[in-house]
Amino acid sequence: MRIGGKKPPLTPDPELVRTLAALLQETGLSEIEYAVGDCRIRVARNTAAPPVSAPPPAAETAKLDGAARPLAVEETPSAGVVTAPMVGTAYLAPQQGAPLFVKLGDEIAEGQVLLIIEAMKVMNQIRAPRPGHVRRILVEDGAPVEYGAALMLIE
Amino acid sequence: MRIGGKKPPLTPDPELVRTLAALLQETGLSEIEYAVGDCRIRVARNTAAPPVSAPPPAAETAKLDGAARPLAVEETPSAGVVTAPMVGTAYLAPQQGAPLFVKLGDEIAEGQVLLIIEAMKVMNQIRAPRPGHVRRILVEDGAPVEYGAALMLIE
Amino acid sequence: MFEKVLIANRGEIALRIHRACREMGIKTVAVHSTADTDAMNVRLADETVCIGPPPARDSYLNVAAIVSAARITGAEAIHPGLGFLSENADFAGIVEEHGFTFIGPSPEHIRLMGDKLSAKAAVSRLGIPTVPGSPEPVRDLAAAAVAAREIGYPVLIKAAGGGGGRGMKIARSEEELARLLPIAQGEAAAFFGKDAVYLERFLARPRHIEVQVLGDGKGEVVHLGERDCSLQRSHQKVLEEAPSPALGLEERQFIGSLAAGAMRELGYKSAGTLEFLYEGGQFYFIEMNTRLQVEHPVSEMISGIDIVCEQLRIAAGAPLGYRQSDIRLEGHAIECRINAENPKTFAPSPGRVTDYHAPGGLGVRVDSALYQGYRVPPYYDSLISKLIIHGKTRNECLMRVRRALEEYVIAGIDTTIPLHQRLVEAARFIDGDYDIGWLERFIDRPG
Amino acid sequence: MFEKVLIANRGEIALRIHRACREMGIKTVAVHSTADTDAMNVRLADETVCIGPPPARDSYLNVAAIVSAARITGAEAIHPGLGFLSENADFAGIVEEHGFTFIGPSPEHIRLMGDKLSAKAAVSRLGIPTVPGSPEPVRDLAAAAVAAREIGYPVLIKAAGGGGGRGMKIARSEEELARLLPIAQGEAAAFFGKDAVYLERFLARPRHIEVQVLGDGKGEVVHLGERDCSLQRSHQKVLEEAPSPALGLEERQFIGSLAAGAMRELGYKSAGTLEFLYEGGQFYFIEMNTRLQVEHPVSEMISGIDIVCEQLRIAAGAPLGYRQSDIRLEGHAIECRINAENPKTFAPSPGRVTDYHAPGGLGVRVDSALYQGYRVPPYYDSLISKLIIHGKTRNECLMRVRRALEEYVIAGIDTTIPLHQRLVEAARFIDGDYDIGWLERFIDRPG
Repeated sequence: MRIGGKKPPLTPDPELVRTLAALLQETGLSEIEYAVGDCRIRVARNTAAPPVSAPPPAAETAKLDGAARPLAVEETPSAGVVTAPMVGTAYLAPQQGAPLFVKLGDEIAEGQVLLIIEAMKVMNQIRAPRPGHVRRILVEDGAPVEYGAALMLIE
Repeated sequence: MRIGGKKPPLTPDPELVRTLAALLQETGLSEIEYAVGDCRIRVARNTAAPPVSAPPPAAETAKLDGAARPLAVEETPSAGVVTAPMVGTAYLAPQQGAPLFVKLGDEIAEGQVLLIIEAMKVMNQIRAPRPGHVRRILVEDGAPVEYGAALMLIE
Repeated sequence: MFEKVLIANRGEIALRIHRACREMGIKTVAVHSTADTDAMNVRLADETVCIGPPPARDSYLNVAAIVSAARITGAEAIHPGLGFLSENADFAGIVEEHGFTFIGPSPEHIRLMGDKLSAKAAVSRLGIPTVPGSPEPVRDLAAAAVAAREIGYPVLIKAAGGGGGRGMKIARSEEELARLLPIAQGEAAAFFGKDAVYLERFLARPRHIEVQVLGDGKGEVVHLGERDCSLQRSHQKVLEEAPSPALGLEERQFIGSLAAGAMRELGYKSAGTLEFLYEGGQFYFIEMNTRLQVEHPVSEMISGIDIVCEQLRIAAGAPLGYRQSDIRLEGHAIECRINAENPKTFAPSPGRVTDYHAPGGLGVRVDSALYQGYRVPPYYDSLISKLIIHGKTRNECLMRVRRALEEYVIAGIDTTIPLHQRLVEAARFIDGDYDIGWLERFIDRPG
Repeated sequence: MFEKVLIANRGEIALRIHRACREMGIKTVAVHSTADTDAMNVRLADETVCIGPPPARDSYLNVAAIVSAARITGAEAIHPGLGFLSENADFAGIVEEHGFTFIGPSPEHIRLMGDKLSAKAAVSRLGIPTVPGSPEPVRDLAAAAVAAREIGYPVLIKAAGGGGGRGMKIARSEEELARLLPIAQGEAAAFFGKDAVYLERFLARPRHIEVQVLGDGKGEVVHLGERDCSLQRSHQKVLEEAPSPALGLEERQFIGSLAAGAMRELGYKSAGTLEFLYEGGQFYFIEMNTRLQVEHPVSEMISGIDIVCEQLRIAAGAPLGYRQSDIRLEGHAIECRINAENPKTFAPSPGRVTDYHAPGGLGVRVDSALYQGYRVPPYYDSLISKLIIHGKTRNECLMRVRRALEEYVIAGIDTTIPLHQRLVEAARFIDGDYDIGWLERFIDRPG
C-alpha cells in the first residue's frame, strides 16, 4: 500500500460524465457531486461552482471485508440514514431462522427495533430514530460493522 | 532553507482540457469538476473562474554574494541583453584605472569589446552581438559572474 | 508468532508498531476515530476499523469498541502503544479475558506500578533507592531533628495535606529546621486544617534519568542503558539523549543492573522504564512506566535492539534469547520531539501540512506519520514527528542534529523545529550541563 | 579543516557530500547547470554558481568553469563526487596547480588505475591475483597446452583481434583444446585477418565482489570489508549488499587484508574500491575505482564509518587515526538503486514528481535529492534515490527492505521500485545464490 501511490489518472471516465449528465436531465437537478474516498466528481448545469477543498493524496487501504464504511467526520448522516453507534456484528433477526426485525417497505414506528449489533457478547438493539418506511437495508445479517456504518434508510 | 517549495505551474494537460470541453459540449453541461488526491480540475462554460490553489512558499537559498543570477533554462535572453558565456570575474576596463571599454549611452559597433571576463587567468573579451547603444551596465567592475549572468543591455 | 495484530493507538507510535509488525510478517489492523480516517498508519494497515468519533473517550479509550474490532477482524493480539489504554490494568485484563494477547506486562504489574505509593514501596523492597522521607508526620522538633539527620540535609518540610507548594520550607541545617518547623506547621494548619508535616530529602536541581528494561517474564531481564530526559517544559519531555552526558560507565552499570535485577526478581515481562531523579551522584526512583515510551528510539539506536519487535516476540512467548553481556551500547543518540505548536507561545497549531520533506542521509531516522497534504487533527496531542539522530560521538550526533533540522520542511502549521534549532546552539546543552529546570529558564530567556 | 568546499557534482551524491560538509561545519558551494537550478543540493548550499547549460560537457565536465567557480567563491577544496571528473587525473592535477585541494587520491594513482592494463600490472606486482592468461599469442597446440596447464582449465580461447565473442571457444580439457584451437584460429583469421589467439582462464558464473579501502597517504590503510554487487543489468549495478552472502569470515579477511596491504604499499590516499570477480573460491582483480562509489553507504552502515567525512579529513591532511583492528563490521546492509525508469522496459522516465514520500523508521536510510514538485531533468543519469537498509541479520534486513519499499511513494514518473519489490521476493536472491548473469535472466523471465 502506498500513500498517493496508486492514484487513478486525472481524467474522469467519459461514460461516468455522460451518465451523470443524463441523470441531471432526468431528475431535473442542477448539480450532482459524488465522492468516493478522495476521488470526487461534480457535474452541474447552469450553476456557479462552490469552492471544493482539495482532499489529501490518495491511498488504497485494504478495508475490512464486508464492513460498511463510516461517514467521514465532517459529513452529517443524510436524513433517514441509520448509522452504527458502535463496532460489532449486525444481526437482522433476534436469532438464527427467526423472522427479521424489519423488512424492506415495512412501515415502522419511532423506537421500533430495526436490528441488533453484538459487541463484547452484549446485544445492542438499534431502534428507529423516527417513524417511516424501510427504504433500504444497507447491511447483511451477521456482517461486521464499524462505527458510523450506514445500516438502513428510513423515510 | 526550504526545499519542495516550488509547485508545478498551474497549466493542466491541454489534452485533458480539450477532452472535458468536448464532453461539456456533447452533454450540454455547464461545468465538470473532477479531483483525485490533491489534483483537481474544473471546466465550465459561462460560469465563474475556477478556484486556484495557494501559491507555494518560495525556496530561500543563500546565493553567491554580488553575483548576477543566471537566466533559468527555459528563458531566452531578452533581445539586447548580453549574458556571460562563462564563469569568472568581470572587468569593465583593460586594467586598473584605465578608461572603461564602454560607458552608459555609448553608441557601439557590432563586435566591439564591452568587457572582459577572467577565467583561469585567461582574459576573455566579451563583444557586442549587435550595434546599438549601451542602455544598462548590469555588472560591477571586478564582480564575479556565473554562466548566463546578465552583463549589459544593448539597444 | 502472531498472524495479525490490532494496534490500539494512533499517530507516529501506531505507525512505529505497524512497521515492526510488517518486518516480522504480521498483518496489522488499524483502529481509528473518524478524525483519523486519512492517517498514514490507517492507509498502510492491512485492515482498518473505525471505532468512534474524534473524542478519545469515545474511540481510543473505548474498550468495548477496540475489543469488538479485534473480534470482527480476527486479530490475535492487541498492542496498546503508549498513552490511552497502555497503562490501564483493567483493559489489559479484559483483553486477556476475551482470549486476545495483551502486548505488554501482566495486569498485576501494570496495577502495581500504576500507583506511585505502591510502586515506591515495591521497588524499595527490591532494593531500589527512593527519595528518602519521614515515614509518618513529625510532631515536634525532637522527632523532626532525628528524621532530618537520617534523611540528610537539605530537607523539605511538606504539609501532610500537601499541594501547591504551600507550607513547603527548605531547611539546610538543624538550626533552620528549628526555625522553620513551627512556621511550616502554622501554614499547614492555616491552609489544610491540620498542622501535620512530613520531612523529605530536598533535591534542588536533579536530572531526569530513566533506565530501559526488557523482560521475557521467564526470569530473563536486560537493560539497554539509560536515557537522559532532563530537558522538559511543563513536565513534557522535549529532547532526550542516550547515554546521559552526566553519567560515567560505572554509574551506568550500577543503575542499569540495579533496575534489571529488581525487574528480574519481579519476573517482569515486556518493555518497561524505571524513572529516577539524579543529583549529587545519587539516584532516586520516582516511577515506573509499564509500557513503550515515546523516547524508546534513542535506546534502539545505541543498542541496535528493536524494542517493539522484542515486545511482540515476548508477547508471543519467546524467550529473550540474549543476556546483558550480549548487549553493546555504541555511539550517541538524540531524539527531538517535534510538536505542532508555536515555538514561542506553544499554542497548538493543527491544520493542513502544505509542504513536507523529511531529512535523510547517514544517521538520520524519522518517526512520523506526517505527509504532504495531511491534516493534523485538533483533538489529540501535538507530537507530530520524532527526529532521531545517531552518531559515533555526542559531538558528531549534535552536528548531525543541526544538519537534519536544517533540512526538515514542515509548512502550513507551526512546529517546534525552531526551538530545537535554538536549543542545539545553547552552550549549556552542548556541554551537557542541564537539569530538569534548565530548559524552562532557557525558553523564558529572550532569544 | 577546510572552511569552504566546492562540490563539483549533482543529484544525490552532491547532497551526500553537502551533508558530510555540514556535519563537519564546512561551508558548501554548489555548482550546477541551468537544468539543476532547483536541485535540492543547490537549495541547501551556502553558495551556488551556475557553471553552464544542461549538457554535461558544458557544465559538470567544464574544468575551467569549475575551477573559476572555486576561485570566485574562495573555496579551498573541490570534491569531485563520482562520475563526471572524479577519475580524471588531469582535472585533479589542474585543481592542485591552481592551489585548491583535490578531495581524492593523487593524480598519479588516478592515472595508474585509470588504465585497465597498467592497473592490472600494478596490482599483480603488489601480489593481487588477476584473471590468468597467456602473456602472448599461442602459436601451436604445444604452446597452447603448456599455457593452458599453467592457467588451469576451463580456458577461453580468444582472438587477439578480439571483440564480440567472435572466435571465442571454451576448452575444458586438453582434448577439447586440441579440437578447438584450429577452429578458433580459423575463425580469428576469417574475422580479424590474423589467426593469433590468446588463452585466458574462463569464468562461467562469477560474482562481482569489491573491497572498500581508506588510506591517509601516510602509510595507514584500512578496509571496510566487501560489497557484493553481482546484481547487475547491462553492467549497471541494481542492488548491492554487504557483507556478501557468498563469503565466509576467512575469505573476507583474506581479500580485505590483501587489498589493504597492496594499497598500503602503494601509499594510497582517500577512498578507493578494488573490484574482483569471484568464482570457485578464487578472487580475480578486474579494476580499481579511485573515487567514492554509488554503493558506499552499505559499507558505512556495517562499519559505522562515514566515508565522505573520512575523505574530507584525509584531504585536509589528518591521519586515519585508527587501525584495522578498530573496525568492527556489524549487521547487514542492502542498497536498492531506484532509477527514473520504466521497471519493465527500463526506458528513462524524466519529469515532475507529483507525490513524494520517503520511508522512515528504524534501520532506514534514504539518500535522495527528490522532493515533491521536483522535475527530474532528462539530461543526466536516471538514479534518483538510494534506499539503504540496515539490520542485525540479513533476514531482518530483507524484511525491512520489503517494508520500506512498500512505504516509498514516488508518483508522476516511472521508477524501478516495482523491480526491487519483485527482486526481494525471489528465492534465489533470498538465498543469496546469484552471479553477475542471474539478474538479467531473472528480469527476462515473465513475472
